Amino acid sequence: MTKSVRNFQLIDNKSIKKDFYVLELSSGQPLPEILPGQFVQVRVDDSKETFLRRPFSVHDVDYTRNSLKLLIQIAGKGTSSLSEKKPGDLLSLVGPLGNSFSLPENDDRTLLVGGGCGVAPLLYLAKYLKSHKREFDILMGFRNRDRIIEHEEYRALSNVYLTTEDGSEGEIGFVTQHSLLRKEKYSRIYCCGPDAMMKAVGKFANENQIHCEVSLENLMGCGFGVCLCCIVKTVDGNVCSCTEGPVFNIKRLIW
Amino acid sequence: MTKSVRNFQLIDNKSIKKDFYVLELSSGQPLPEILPGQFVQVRVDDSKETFLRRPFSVHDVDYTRNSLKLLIQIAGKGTSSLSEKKPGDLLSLVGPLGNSFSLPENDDRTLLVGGGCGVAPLLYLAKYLKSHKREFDILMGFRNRDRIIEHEEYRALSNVYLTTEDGSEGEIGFVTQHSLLRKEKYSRIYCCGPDAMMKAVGKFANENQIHCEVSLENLMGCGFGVCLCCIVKTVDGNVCSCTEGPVFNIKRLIW
Amino acid sequence: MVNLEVNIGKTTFKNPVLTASGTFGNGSEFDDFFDVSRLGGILLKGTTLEPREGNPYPRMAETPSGMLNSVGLQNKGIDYFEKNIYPKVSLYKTNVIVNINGNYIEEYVELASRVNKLDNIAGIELNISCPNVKMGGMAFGTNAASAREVTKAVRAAYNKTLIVKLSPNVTSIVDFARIAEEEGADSISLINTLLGMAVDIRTLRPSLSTITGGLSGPAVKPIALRMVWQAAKAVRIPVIGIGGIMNSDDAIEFIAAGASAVQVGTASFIDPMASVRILEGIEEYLTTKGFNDIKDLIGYINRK
Amino acid sequence: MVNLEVNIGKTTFKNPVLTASGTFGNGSEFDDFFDVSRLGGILLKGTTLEPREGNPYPRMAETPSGMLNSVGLQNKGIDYFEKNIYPKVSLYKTNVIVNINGNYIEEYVELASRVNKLDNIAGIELNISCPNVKMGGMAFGTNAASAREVTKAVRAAYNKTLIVKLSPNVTSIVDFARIAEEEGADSISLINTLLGMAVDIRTLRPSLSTITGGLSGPAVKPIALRMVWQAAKAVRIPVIGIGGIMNSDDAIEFIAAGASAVQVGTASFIDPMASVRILEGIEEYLTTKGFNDIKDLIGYINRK
Ligand SMILES: Cc1cc2nc3c(=O)[nH]c(=O)nc-3n(C[C@H](O)[C@H](O)[C@H](O)COP(=O)(O)OP(=O)(O)OC[C@H]3O[C@@H](n4cnc5c(N)ncnc54)[C@H](O)[C@@H]3O)c2cc1C
Ligand SMILES: Cc1cc2nc3c(=O)[nH]c(=O)nc-3n(C[C@H](O)[C@H](O)[C@H](O)COP(=O)(O)OP(=O)(O)OC[C@H]3O[C@@H](n4cnc5c(N)ncnc54)[C@H](O)[C@@H]3O)c2cc1C
Ligand SMILES: Cc1cc2nc3c(=O)[nH]c(=O)nc-3n(C[C@H](O)[C@H](O)[C@H](O)COP(=O)(O)O)c2cc1C
Ligand SMILES: Cc1cc2nc3c(=O)[nH]c(=O)nc-3n(C[C@H](O)[C@H](O)[C@H](O)COP(=O)(O)O)c2cc1C
Ligand code: FES
Ligand code: FES
Repeated sequence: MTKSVRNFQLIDNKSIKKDFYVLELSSGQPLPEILPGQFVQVRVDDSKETFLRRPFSVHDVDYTRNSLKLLIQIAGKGTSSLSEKKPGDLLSLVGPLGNSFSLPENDDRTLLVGGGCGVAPLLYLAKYLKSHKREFDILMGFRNRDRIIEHEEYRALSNVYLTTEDGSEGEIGFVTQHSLLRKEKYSRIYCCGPDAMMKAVGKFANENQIHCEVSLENLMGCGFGVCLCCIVKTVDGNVCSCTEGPVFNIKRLIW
Repeated sequence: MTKSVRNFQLIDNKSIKKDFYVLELSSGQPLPEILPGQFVQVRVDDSKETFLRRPFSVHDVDYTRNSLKLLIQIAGKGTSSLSEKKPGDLLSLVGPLGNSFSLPENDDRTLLVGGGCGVAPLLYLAKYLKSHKREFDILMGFRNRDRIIEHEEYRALSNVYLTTEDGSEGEIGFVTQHSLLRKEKYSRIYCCGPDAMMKAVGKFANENQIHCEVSLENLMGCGFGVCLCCIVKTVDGNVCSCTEGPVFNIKRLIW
Repeated sequence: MVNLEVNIGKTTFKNPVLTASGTFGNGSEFDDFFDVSRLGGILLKGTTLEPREGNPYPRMAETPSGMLNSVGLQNKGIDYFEKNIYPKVSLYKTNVIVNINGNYIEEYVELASRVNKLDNIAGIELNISCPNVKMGGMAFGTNAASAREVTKAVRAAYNKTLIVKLSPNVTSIVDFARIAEEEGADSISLINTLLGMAVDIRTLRPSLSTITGGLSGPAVKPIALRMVWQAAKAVRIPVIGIGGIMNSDDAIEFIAAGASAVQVGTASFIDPMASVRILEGIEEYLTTKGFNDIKDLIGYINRK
Repeated sequence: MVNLEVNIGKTTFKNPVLTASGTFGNGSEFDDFFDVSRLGGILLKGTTLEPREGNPYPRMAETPSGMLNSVGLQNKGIDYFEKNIYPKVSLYKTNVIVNINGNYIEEYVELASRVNKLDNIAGIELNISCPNVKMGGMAFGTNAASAREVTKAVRAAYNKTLIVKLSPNVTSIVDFARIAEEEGADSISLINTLLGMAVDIRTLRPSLSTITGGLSGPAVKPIALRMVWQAAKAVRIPVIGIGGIMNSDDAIEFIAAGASAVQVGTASFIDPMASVRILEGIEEYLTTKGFNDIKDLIGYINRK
């Protein structure tokens, strides 16, 4: 997990849905160990308007090919520019950064909850859990059928449950309204998605005394703990989301 | 000659020699009339370090295809970035800008003198003179054989004489030392090249009472006469090189 | 239809987009690109009593997201202005404002009286902030007593709209904003350029003949915006925001921070149509956001 | 081999590349990236007497070629520093300098006396220029009398190398440079951040919780360079250049303009190896240009 600054070569850029791209990047050298929930800071070289790097969760890792994947949703200048990258282009990455999701106990009933672009770190987490022989379910929420991303990838790893706000696929409503949560007794939830989703899931977990970890997306200046810009209010005071997070046990957060 | 801001599409980018590129750009709409010696201001979009546009002489024009050519020598950040442009890329140009070389009288004995990247405006000038049925010779100076650019294109238009500093092709020395200048009695010289060359040619022209026009390459902020940054010291005081130039009669310049 | 009209001093501007002095020539340089009369107003290149040659070449250097200039108020003087420029700019159907500069207070006053006689000039922008001249200029704009004196004197000599253009090279912009207001200025405009410098490491010489010059462009926007916000809270006269405005988003930031109008400067060098594109962008933004009147956006961030 | 050594106060720096306070953590954050001991020195995150939580989120905004921050000196206080940070940084084979901050002069003095007892700390950087705290900070650095008083008091309490870090948010940087020199500072470092602001036009709210914040990065380089040049001409103590230094070319500009050393700040966020790359680049430049000693480059542009 030694951090480094490295050039990666883009080997594939797939548009998986309007505004969503999966970039596969490969390094000439072996990758360090990367844990699920960690992120990288990507430099956007060819945009006049981006000065700082942009943080993205590691979406998937292939150690045999020295490659990793990022799932990128267009949000502004930097992400647009990245979405236009072509195979062969070089991208400078700093990483791996941040902490990671914890490994569940063997007897934990685990649920992964994701929404929108927040599904990014969950794919690698799911693979990681699977390789560590942990069982888990996956619950994903989207605005509507057209916004659903990558659930096939997840189905290959475990049971996938869906909600859409308009009911166009899966159950209608938000993830916290899914019948699964009333049927199953989970002891551990990992969540990444829009703030509102994470708060709702956190509230549900709290009420039901479920261990819950969320992955936050704070604005970041550096990504490795020196600018103190990415702080999160916790019971221990302001802490850096890039070093003590991005994954936080909700018990620690003051929301 | 109405000036405008327009997107051109790159249709060809040919590396003609180390550090020299010919970019061919085409516009969806008909081109305005462009005179030889005029230039365009090119925006370099994908470089963090270029803020201002970069000026380049019009190297050639093809009204039937609505296209023009630029001859670009890598000098720094902007020119490097432009040299990497690929067919299909869009470039924003402001132009046509500046004045132009004058049309010689019918009985003028005209010589075009160029060196290094300074040959850029001379190709279009030569074609223009030819289409106006003026006769002229061309004298080009380079550091050595490897630096010679495009003399074949010029040979198709008229006699081309060469000098190289090391004598590896043509006569040895600087353009002003070429035997041609002792043999022929020119009444008009157009020159574009490094400062030292233009000054030497200007001196020669002055001494021999030859009408001489040079094309200057001052730093430019805007290119159309509003920033007053591109000034040249003349007998009439400081004037803008982008509007009253880039072509100046050497009699006007205070060198 | 959104109402874009703003009033500054005795002048009504049909929209809040003006051009910054020294970056828009005398307007006619833009005639090929768009109809200059569409703008709320244009500010002409800085004018002095006598013609000036300005500083020697090189006068410009590119910097990260900006540029340095040390033009030094090159212009042909007020006589030439009256004879040759005034008749032309009088034809524009927009407010024309003259940016005046002097070495001494007397020069400012004489210029103001001369401009006072020109019917088609809507106002004066009193430039006490040019960093590129040895005398006058920024010396007035960074010294409270001189700023007061020159404003008072010019106010006495001029009865149309008087805008004082402030220098950002000061510890407290608020002090200068207040002085301008107290001495009867109708408006303040800010910022002029920040004093900067560049070195050419190939030659190991300064990039500008004058060593230091004025920094403009997006690099200065955060500083300009902060000063506009501070000044707008400190005075009741309208504030005109300037500094690194490249697009309508930038202009909206200034207006939301308290500017009643904006001036587009360096942006016009890179895109000669920047000012009119900014105008269009503001209108679109207001429509999308459901504002009926630009006035509702002015100083929006200060409301609770 | 080029001699890169420079002397500042009582301290010898093996090379002129230092890191800027608040952008280099406590050094250890960079251990994975390169050997921190290669640098001439490191300046630690601003320390106060008591622990501080800093300002609320959001504390950062990206700007053209720069960024705004309003961290507000979040740190764990001097007790924690002595116990937990000091032992670690003592292991670096380079000069470690502590950046001290207070609300009152007494706090600065107490901090200085505490640091005075720490053998492995080469010097203090007296920060009178933080724009992001309500009390102290920039208030000291923009008022001549306070700047004098605090420098004098800290000087009396501290006998190793004392560097005073100046605020650029002043009319005359030269005045503050002279004050620091007169009161016995061994060196001045400049610039701290420029006060700036940004507005989020989607929400029409300021981008920072504190509304204004400190601007850093290449955007400020021309201003920083100008101030360093002015200050270096005005004082005899060595000047440390800071502001937008992203690569060795930038560093060389500062040195040629009069800086005896440089601090690399925001650049480290974008390239954690920026400082050591700058060091390598300076060495290469000197070799290529035929300089045997960095001292020959310091203030080069001022020579004829
Ligand atoms: C730890 C972490 C992991 C992330 N993982 C992913 C991921 O896997 N896939 C993905 O698509 N996005 C991810 N994000 C969000 C992503 O970093 C931002 O969308 C991106 O930085 C926006 O850059 P931009 O230039 O396109 O947008 P800008 O033009 O800079 O801004 C557009 C909008 O995005 C917001 N924004 C800007 N920077 C950030 C930021 N650092 N974090 C959050 N919001 C920001 C702005 O406030 C603004 O509302 C992650 C963020 C963090 C902190
Ligand atoms: C009217 C005119 C016509 C020109 N025609 C051509 C042409 O046809 N082909 C061509 O290759 N070049 C031409 N040039 C020069 C060209 O504009 C510069 O080489 C280019 O702007 C350098 O940009 P850069 O970003 O690559 O270099 P930078 O990284 O900006 O600087 C590298 C070097 O180039 C110098 N330079 C920067 N800008 C200019 C400028 N505007 N003019 C001259 N030197 C500059 C700098 O001082 C520096 O020494 C022309 C210049 C002018 C003014
Ligand atoms: C080349 C140039 C010339 C300028 N000349 C003047 C001038 O004559 N009078 C004046 O008040 N301001 C002058 N300015 C300052 C601008 O009007 C404006 O205040 C400044 O550039 C900041 O705005 P910007 O960042 O949008 O360019 C000049 C600026 C530039 C770049
Ligand atoms: C996030 C951040 C935090 C900073 N914290 C401090 C600090 O604690 N003490 C201090 O003296 N300067 C602090 N600074 C200012 C820097 O040390 C430096 O003076 C400034 O950023 C300009 O340099 P740069 O453009 O290279 O970043 C901070 C700057 C940034 C960007
Ligand atoms: S992003 Fe800089 S400390 Fe977290
Ligand atoms: S380049 Fe601006 S006036 Fe010539």
